[in-house]
Amino acid sequence: MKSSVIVFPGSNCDRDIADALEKMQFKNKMVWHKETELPKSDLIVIPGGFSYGDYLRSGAIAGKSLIIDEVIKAANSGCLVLGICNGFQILTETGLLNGTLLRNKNLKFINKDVYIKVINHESKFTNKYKRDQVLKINIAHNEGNYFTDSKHLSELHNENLIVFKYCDKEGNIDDKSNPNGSLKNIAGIFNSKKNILGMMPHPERMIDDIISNKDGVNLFSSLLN
Amino acid sequence: MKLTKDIIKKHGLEPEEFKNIKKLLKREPNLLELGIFSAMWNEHCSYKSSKIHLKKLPTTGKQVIQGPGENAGVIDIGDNDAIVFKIESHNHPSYIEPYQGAATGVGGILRDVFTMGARPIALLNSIHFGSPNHSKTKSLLNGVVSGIGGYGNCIGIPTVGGETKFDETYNENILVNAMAVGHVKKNKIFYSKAKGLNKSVVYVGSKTGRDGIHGASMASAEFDENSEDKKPTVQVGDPFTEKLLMEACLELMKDNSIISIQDMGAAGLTSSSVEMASKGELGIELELDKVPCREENMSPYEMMLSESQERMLIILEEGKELHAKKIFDKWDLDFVIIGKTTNTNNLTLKFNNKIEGEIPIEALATKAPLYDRAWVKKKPVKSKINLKDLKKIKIEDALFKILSSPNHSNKSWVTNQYDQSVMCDTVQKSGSDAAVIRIHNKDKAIAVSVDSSANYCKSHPNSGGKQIVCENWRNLITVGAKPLAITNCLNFGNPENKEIMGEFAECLDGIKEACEFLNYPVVSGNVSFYNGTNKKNIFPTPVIGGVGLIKNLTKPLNHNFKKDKSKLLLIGKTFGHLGQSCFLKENYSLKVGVPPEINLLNEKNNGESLLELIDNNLVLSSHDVSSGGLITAISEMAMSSSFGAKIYKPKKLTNLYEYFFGEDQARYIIEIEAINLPKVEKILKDRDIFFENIGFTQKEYFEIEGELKISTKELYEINNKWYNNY
Amino acid sequence: MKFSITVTLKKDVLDPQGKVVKNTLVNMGMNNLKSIRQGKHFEIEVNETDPIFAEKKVDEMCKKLLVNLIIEDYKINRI
Amino acid sequence: MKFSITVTLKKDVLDPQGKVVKNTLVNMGMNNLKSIRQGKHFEIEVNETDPIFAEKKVDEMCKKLLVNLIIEDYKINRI
Ligand SMILES: Nc1ncnc2c1ncn2[C@@H]1O[C@H](COP(=O)(O)OP(=O)(O)O)[C@@H](O)[C@H]1O
Ligand SMILES: [Mg+2]
Repeated sequence: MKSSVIVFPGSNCDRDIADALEKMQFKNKMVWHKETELPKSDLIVIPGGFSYGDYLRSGAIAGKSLIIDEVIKAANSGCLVLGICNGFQILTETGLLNGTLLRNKNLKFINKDVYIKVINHESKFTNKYKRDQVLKINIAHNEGNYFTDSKHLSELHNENLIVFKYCDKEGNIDDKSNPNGSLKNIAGIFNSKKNILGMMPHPERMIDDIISNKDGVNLFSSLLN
Repeated sequence: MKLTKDIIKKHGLEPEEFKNIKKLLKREPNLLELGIFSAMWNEHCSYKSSKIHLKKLPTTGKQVIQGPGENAGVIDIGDNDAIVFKIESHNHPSYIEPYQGAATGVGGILRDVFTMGARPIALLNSIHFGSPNHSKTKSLLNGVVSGIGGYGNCIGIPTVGGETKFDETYNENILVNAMAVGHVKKNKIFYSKAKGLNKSVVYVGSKTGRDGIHGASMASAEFDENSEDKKPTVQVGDPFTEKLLMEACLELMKDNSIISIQDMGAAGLTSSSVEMASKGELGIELELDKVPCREENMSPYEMMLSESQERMLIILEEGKELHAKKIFDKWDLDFVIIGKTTNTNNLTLKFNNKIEGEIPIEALATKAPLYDRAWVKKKPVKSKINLKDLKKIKIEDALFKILSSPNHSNKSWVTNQYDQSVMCDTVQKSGSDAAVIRIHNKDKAIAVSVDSSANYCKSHPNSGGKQIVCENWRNLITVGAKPLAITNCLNFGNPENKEIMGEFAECLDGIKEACEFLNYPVVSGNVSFYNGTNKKNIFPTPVIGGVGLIKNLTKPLNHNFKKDKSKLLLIGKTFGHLGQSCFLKENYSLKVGVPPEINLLNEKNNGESLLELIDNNLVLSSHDVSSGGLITAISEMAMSSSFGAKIYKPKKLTNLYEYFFGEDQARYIIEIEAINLPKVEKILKDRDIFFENIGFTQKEYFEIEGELKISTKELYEINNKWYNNY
Repeated sequence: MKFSITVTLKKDVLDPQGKVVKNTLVNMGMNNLKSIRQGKHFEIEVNETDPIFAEKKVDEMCKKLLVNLIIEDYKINRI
Repeated sequence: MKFSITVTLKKDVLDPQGKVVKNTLVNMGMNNLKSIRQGKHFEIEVNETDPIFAEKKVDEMCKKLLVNLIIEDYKINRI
């Protein structure tokens, strides 16, 4: 499977995700933000980081970069797109995903391992996970507090577009297990065609037992499936 | 313009020093030249009060590739891999504007590391605040922590360790020390020494603004009521630009375009150009009208003294200009040839084709003043503390007091604000004795830790100096790393005060002795004097940052209990030393007595023996015993795991308080499988190590026979509430 | 030609920052504080002569970049 | 009584954000953009009847919390 990782000047998880993709046997290419063409790819990843310093609003400036037009075109023609952390923020700024990511409720940057529950386990991105499986996964962000209007929220629910929700170790989804104030504990969502996934947690950080655990592996192997 | 006494004084120069300047120049300097002298001759850049003492430190060893004198130190970790690291203070700016002060501190130390060709792989920090009850402490803590995080998180380097302490001695003068660690191939290290005539001197990075003018002199002056006025000199950091600068420099470093490279830190363009020229024994000529400026009408004086962040000076090989410019264009950074190297041995400053200043390089560098300041030895303090004279307290209550104190509380409120995992090589995050970072794509790792103990150093500077080196050494050993070398940040008060200078000299003697004995050389560092206000100086606070090597990274070792029913051994002798202990401080508000003595022989032997046990895979978890003594150390091992422990009462008749809270040095607690006990005992006996079998792990409860029983969950809660309620 | 733009969070969007600022101010003894809302402010200078056209341009900048219309409202003033 | 406060960076202070936003707008085709400066905006309502006293209170809030006087300037307007 061919993948492309978009690199903005302030991306800082680009190497991490590229390593993960290669380890999982993707044929990966890095694509600089000033490019105007995308290599042929089955998967486009927008990595975490601070794209353009995250001034103004996180992801806002990246949403206007040259390469983003190509990403939008590819996404609209069905290419798989994965936005992680800052990548999720950028996807909402481009309109490929609805809603937005506000500042964390405690107004602080949060880095820690949290638990998320796989809500939709039947997609291209998640078919290797079990229904309601609880994953332990790292988050690292200042703006991960997902917000959207009530119309879109019911669409998310009705069409099974919520992919992950924050929960506790036992899988309980409540305020206590919500690290950043995210609406309905949402940690990751699809667009309506389910070819675009935006998520705040970092699966690329969870593929190696020495560093953490392997709870992120199945996201990549689902894609290869 | 006539240079009045007042102007000279405002530049922080003594009348004697000004005379000297005139002698070196053989004339009066003009204002621009005076500014340059003031920047180069102040304490921060010239090390005039500390140099003769720093010379004593051991700086060499088989593992050392580059000792002090470059932007950062470099050590060899085998297989053509080298580690570049340094620590630096940003105390005064952080007190004035905590967010920006701390952020630019991180930015500055990162530049020191990537200037040498290394990709930064870890950040650490040592931060000291005043009493939690002091009106400024809370906002300073908030600002500093978010500033450190703001910069490191954005640029994408994990912040993996540090220390956060509170003491009223820092009420008016906090400490913010930042350490950066980078990885480089041994044959791709870059240095600042200029070479060759007529080579292009290139300015890259951000534009120059009026920020931080006289920042270096500020860092060398005491605070007083008017320090608020010094505010305009505070710099604002831009981590995004730093990220661009880092990537662009590392990209240019892939081939051999660079002759020499130097970041613009304190005293900006002045110190970077002078340092490069001085090391290369060359002259340098700058055309200041070419300097990229952010503001209109900036004068040569302002350009030379500006401390705008995220800038570098590079001397390029001939013909590489276009190639280099392309790279900086790609990263949207300024790239301007602003001068060239010359054979005049002068710093020559031109503006609109007119020479505005000309100073012999050596007058600024090697001829800068050097002082052997007067100092006095610390008077020995009475050391006997009689527990009988103190109010009786239950062991349990004393322990809770310690675990819930600001200095011993769990630091996740701090560390959760730092991205510790980015780059995917963080094997051990904050929360253990040392952080462990894997070398990318390899099966080896480095361990890093920063430590200080100001109370020890205050009461007995020599033992204190030794003690921190040893504690730092131990912290690396407990995660299974062989300690290789250190960097140090020496935070002291006013060196013109004899007692303070004495603290400095004696601390340094202690550090030297320990480093020599442990073959633990100093490869880089920083001195920060004048930490104090109105003659009230901070406690001497040398901070040690150590780096060790884990050759075969199999599974990470930390201090969390791993299993039920493992044996617990205490390595090292317990005498029950309570002087300057955390027990007395937290329970009785007493800072009395002398710190525990250091026996370097035991220190080395115990540490190396533990490493042997670890290398033989005999250790499940290990922890050094430091502040708070044995009982605190065991609690820490329990709280971070899901197991507790049952500890026997000491066999010999000893005072329980001394036994459990004493801070005797060179001690470790290890957890081992019961079946391995004979093997472990044999190794320890063969090496003549004193050890005790102190108990075993068990489910759920931390227990001392007949004295105390508490669930580890409850301990955890006690340990975790302070920050959240502050 | 100069314009000032004020960008504020929409009413139904949670404003954690505003809440914290308010609590802090009340704790500092500002008992009479009734409400506080925080937003962004831009000062923009454009090289145009036609004020209507200029304002249109500024409005475009808001819509395209400066404002997130999902959560924010904005107001433009010529100054 | 309502006040609006505008907080802007002091003139000589580096504005990394403004730099990036300006470049982006220009790249998006806003060629006539001359300058853009970003700041904060607060709307404060206080329960006071005396406007002079109220403004004094608001000024105090600015000095004590809302504004970082080291790098920012501010202006208060009654609205
Ligand atoms: N400012 C900080 N930044 C990062 N990590 C920190 C900071 N303060 C404390 N820590 C981490 O918290 C843990 C406990 O610190 P400390 O009690 O000083 O450890 P030790 O006594 O082993 O040196 C360590 O892992 C340390 O790295
Ligand atoms: Mg320790």
